[in-house]
Amino acid sequence: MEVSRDTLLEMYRRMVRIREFELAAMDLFKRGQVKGAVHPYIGQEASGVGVCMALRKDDLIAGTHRSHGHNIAKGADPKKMMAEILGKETGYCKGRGGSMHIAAFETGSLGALAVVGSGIPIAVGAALGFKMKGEDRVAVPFTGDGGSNTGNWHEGLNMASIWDLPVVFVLENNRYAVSTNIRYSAKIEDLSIRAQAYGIPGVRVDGFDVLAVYEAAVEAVERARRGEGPTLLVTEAYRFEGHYAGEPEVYRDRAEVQEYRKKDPIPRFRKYLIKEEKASQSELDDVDAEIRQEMADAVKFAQESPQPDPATAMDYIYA
Amino acid sequence: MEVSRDTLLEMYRRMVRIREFELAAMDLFKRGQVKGAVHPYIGQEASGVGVCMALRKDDLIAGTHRSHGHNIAKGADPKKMMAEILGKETGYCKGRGGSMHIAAFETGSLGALAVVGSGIPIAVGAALGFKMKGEDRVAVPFTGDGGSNTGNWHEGLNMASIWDLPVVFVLENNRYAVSTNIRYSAKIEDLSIRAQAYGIPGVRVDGFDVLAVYEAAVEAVERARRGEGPTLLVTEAYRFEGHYAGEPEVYRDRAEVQEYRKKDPIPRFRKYLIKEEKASQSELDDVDAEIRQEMADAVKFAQESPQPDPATAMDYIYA
Amino acid sequence: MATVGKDATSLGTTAPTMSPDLIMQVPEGVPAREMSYQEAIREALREEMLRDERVFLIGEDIGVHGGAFGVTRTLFDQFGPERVRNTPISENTIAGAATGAALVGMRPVAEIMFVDFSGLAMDQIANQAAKLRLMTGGQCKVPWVIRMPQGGGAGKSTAAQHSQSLEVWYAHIPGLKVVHPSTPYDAKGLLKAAIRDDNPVIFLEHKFLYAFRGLVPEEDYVLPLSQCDIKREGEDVTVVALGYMVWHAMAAAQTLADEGISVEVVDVRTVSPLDEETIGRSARKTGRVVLVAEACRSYGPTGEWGMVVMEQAFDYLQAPVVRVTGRNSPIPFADSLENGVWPDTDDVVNAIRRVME
Amino acid sequence: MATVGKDATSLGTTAPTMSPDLIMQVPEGVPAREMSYQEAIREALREEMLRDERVFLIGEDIGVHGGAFGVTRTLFDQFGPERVRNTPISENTIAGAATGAALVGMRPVAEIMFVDFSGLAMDQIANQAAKLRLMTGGQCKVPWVIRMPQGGGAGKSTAAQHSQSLEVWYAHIPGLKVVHPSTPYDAKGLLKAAIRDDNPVIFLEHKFLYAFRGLVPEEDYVLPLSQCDIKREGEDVTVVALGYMVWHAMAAAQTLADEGISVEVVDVRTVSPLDEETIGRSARKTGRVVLVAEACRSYGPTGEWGMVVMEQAFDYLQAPVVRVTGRNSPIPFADSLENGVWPDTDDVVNAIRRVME
Ligand SMILES: Cc1ncc(C[n+]2csc(CCOP(=O)(O)OP(=O)(O)O)c2C)c(N)n1
Ligand SMILES: Cc1ncc(C[n+]2csc(CCOP(=O)(O)OP(=O)(O)O)c2C)c(N)n1
Ligand SMILES: [Mg+2]
Ligand SMILES: [Mg+2]
Repeated sequence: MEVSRDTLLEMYRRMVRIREFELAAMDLFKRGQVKGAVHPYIGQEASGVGVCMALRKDDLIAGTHRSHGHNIAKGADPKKMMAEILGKETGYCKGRGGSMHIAAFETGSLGALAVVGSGIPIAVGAALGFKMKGEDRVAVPFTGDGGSNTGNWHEGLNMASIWDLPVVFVLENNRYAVSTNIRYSAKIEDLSIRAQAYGIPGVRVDGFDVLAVYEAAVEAVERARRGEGPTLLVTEAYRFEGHYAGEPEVYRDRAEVQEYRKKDPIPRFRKYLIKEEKASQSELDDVDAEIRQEMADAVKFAQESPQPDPATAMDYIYA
Repeated sequence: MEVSRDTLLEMYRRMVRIREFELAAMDLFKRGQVKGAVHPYIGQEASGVGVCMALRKDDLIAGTHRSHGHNIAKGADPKKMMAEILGKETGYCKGRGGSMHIAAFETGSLGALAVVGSGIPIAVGAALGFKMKGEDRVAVPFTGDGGSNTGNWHEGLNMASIWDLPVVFVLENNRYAVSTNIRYSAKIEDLSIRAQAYGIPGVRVDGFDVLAVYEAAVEAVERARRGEGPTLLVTEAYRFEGHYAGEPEVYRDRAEVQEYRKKDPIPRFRKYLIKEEKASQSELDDVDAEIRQEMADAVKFAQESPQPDPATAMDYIYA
Repeated sequence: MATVGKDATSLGTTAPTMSPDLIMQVPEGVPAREMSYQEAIREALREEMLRDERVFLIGEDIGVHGGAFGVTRTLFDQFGPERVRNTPISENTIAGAATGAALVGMRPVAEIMFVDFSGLAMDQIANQAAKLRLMTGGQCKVPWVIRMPQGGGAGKSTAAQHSQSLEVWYAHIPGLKVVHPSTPYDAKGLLKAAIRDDNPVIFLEHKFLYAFRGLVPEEDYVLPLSQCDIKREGEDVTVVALGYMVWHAMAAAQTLADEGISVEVVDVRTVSPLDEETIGRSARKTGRVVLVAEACRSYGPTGEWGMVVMEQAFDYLQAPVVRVTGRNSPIPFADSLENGVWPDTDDVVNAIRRVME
Repeated sequence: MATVGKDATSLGTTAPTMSPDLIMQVPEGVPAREMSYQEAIREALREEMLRDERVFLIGEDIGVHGGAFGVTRTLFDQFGPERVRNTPISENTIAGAATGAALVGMRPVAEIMFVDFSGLAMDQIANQAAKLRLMTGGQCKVPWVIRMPQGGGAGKSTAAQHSQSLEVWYAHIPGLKVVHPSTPYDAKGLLKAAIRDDNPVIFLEHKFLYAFRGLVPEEDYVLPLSQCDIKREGEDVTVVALGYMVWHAMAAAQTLADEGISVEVVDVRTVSPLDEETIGRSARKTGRVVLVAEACRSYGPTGEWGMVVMEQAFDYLQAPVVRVTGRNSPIPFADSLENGVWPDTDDVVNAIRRVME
């Protein structure tokens, strides 16, 4: 697949943005400035970015507890995201949502839903809405390996399949649901097989390879847009950090983590861009520096922003 | 597979017993003596009997709203069942359950659960209990085609698969869930494919052929008993009556029903028994007569039994 | 006396024994037709679907079959399979899909076949739809209605998993509105309002009331989702009731009128948010209050209503508030046990006599 | 002052600010050790697993990880993967599997990671487990416990889908028992009783209380699942409270003691079936009642308690019952908004002053 240089650079930019955002968030967490939980997406950047770069702005994603990356991949502004995870009025959700619930409707993210699997039915409904309105938009719910064992997942894939809804179900198999390895919680190794239960295509790609993800996503998205129905896209990934920032990770060996860290999607893509002469080392260094600055600005913006006014406590409960 | 004459005759007897029970229940319903709903199993007798004849008495079944047949197939007493559907103290559930909730623990039926799919997790748990206690018993939840679209179904098959639990999941595909054809509510024609999502065997048999069902069930049950895990057994069936007694059936052609009625499992098996010289016409006629008498007795017993004493209204809420 | 309409429920119906004259809501002179509660609901759906093409129906067997109780009958023929959309058996996904469709600008009206099954959809209703607006800081709204039949009485004897009244599960969750009409007039006006409302609305229909008939205006109207409705004015005692229980309250009021006891009947109608004002005002006026609900007693709706009376009218109370409720029991099948499970007119009469002592 | 134990929750913990001396339950002279609420729960599990081999644990990440809050930590090492059984993410099936295992003679103790997720398991809990005994006419019993952490306070700021108090959902369903302890002593004694009970018991643990410490007897003991517990005797006013709110009630009582107001604190402890007697007796004694619960106000537990006071003690009441509750709002993330969402000691003090006027 021919991918333009602009697109490639934007992929790189978003992957680095996710990485830097997560590092900054974890740092704030360590310093006690973020309350609640932070679930870092580090290591999975190629998955979210590969998928979201295949989407239009008016396509919708539905996220999970681990959706900083999905939001950034879809184009969200790190400033408003950082403000949100610090609980500030300037955040996307005016501080009401926090890290686990970042929604950015302006960039097509309809919310991060922290009950595992709960984004699936909602995305299916959004796709149904698109279809009924005659819009060629696509809905993309993200879930993890753990999420694919939930009842929601089955019902949602089935319902989308019978109506040929424009959904791409992205299953990010990072191998763990908290402490539970997918080899324990599912009897099959290749989760894309599950698509067969719904008579839809199941595709499995290397989730460390942003271009592989992108290509698979483009195909699935085009299929959906053509009205041919949903696809299950499994990205084989890994989370480099604990389930949440500060989580002790007693359930896995450091060696396993080290092994996977060698597959880090960012240096890998960087090497590719340079080798294929899509970008020079220094161009990419510039991107990195720019994004680090962006993140410093975001943190500052977030820290300096006010918390919501307690007088507004009863706002936004009813429309 | 070699099946003893006794077993064959018992199969015939139970199939006829189900048929006669349902006819009697529908008749009572028509005469206004049964309140609530009656969901007849007519046409599916070979499925329930083929499965339950493969079970030991101490194996457990979990039923649905349509479980008169499952209970009788597992050996329940028509008297106590008829009393139950008339809401009498002499019924299996002392009149508290009614048609949709007949449980007969003494014959290994742990209850009919009328929320579609809800028997699955319970059967999975029973199987887990068997395994933990080192018992070689098997749990068999029945569901319909409609039930296989529920979240419960997915979660239950997955959980049973990862622990190699002794469960045989029987999916009775009678093609309709109330008015909804399975061709509408699932994209695949062969529902046994769904087993692949859990890495377990999926078997599909002619649900009008009691011996085919029996053979497949014996194999699945033995596998479960050996500790090798669950099987999905799909019996391709049809319900000859409406969803419930008196239901108008606006969603299907009479011609379709007539076509399927030609496959009636009872005359078919009767013919087989006679042709293979397992039983004579007159022996089978005797069975039929005997069971008709049994049913007349059951109706009389039920009608003459007392309703529960209102003073016992608060019994059986807490143990 | 009321007659059972052709739209009696599919699961059989016991003929209603209440006279429709007990509740007259259409003022003299306003053009009106008599119809059943079920017809009124169907008419509301039809009119809203005609008015607004974003409105569509989604649920199990609501298409050609017309739903378990026949409520959507004829709508499939009129609007087709896209707008009267049958689903697989997937309650949580029906609710979630309604939310998703609402988020992108549709106005879904979902049906869960019995409120009893809504336990399967609880997460999407209570954790997602109810909270999305706040969680997103007002970026979105979730304008759906989920219709669910509840209560005993669809031919009765539907036993433990098909007879419950569960309004409290939803009324306890901020972000949801919960409605339960008692008459054809209210059913139509409240359902139309619910469909036009920008919030997720749980619309509970009473199975036994489906065949109840009453007058419904010919012209378009909506009723507020924020008010209790005084179904009968009175001076001596206030009866606060919900759903089918409103009829028992009205029958009791009529019985006692002959004895010179003047009963005010407050139909809660919108369970949540609760119109505490109206309940308080009536309680202050009469000083005596009876609460009637079909749901199980413990932690049921009467607790909240009683506490509201306490907060609003304590100094005016001349007797302790008395409640008349469903028994704290799963619903048994047998008639002999089921009969005592729910309140009837006599129970309300007796309770009124008690507070009048 | 209490110290935060090593078993602080995995999701971070704010140090408790209440002194454990506020609630002393072990009589002088009885051998006892200080431990946290979480340790007490773990000890109850451990002891019951040792006592009865039918007892086993089932839930998400309860194995080597020790559960989201570390409650089951060390149990996996001691009892192994069969009896401390990790599951896939399948709440309804966890609950249903517990029921199935209980039906064949096991004694499952399931964990749902947060009560918020129990909406997914509602059908198995409320429609199956709670009703099976009645539906089968007593042929079976369902002896399980489902443990669910609830409430705000695990490091706070867990926002709308991880902070709720939902006891009412379950307390409204006959057939279930619902327990919510406030101290290590109660947690251990009630959990052991719940495990030995032959009914399905919803055992709610308060996330913020996990790190609270207190004395627990060395010897085996169980507490009844049928009694409210008077945590402090008093003469002037009764405060009925639940879970973490009991601590605020105790702190308020201590504050007001200096002003000469004698406060009786009734810890509801077993939410259902409710011990109406004890609440009634205390209300009749003091004639003034404050109700305190963390759950949302509307259709929350305080409604039921208030109605019980009405029924049991109306003639003794010298002032309207006042309630102090969680705000009718999904729980917001930001501190500035979350702070006001739940009652604190000041709120209880103010309410007591109000009923004393
Ligand atoms: C229904 C539900 N059960 C449990 C949890 C607690 N929980 C939060 S994240 C998580 C693991 C999710 O695993 P997976 O779907 O693989 O996503 P990942 O965390 O790996 O991104 C669990 C069990 C939850 N949020 N929702
Ligand atoms: C969860 C749930 N949703 C809806 C219903 C209403 N209902 C009762 S039976 C039925 C159809 C079941 O179809 P299937 O599983 O194929 O079983 P069959 O009736 O064909 O035996 C439905 C929708 C229910 N009982 N439970
Ligand atoms: Mg994962
Ligand atoms: Mg079927």
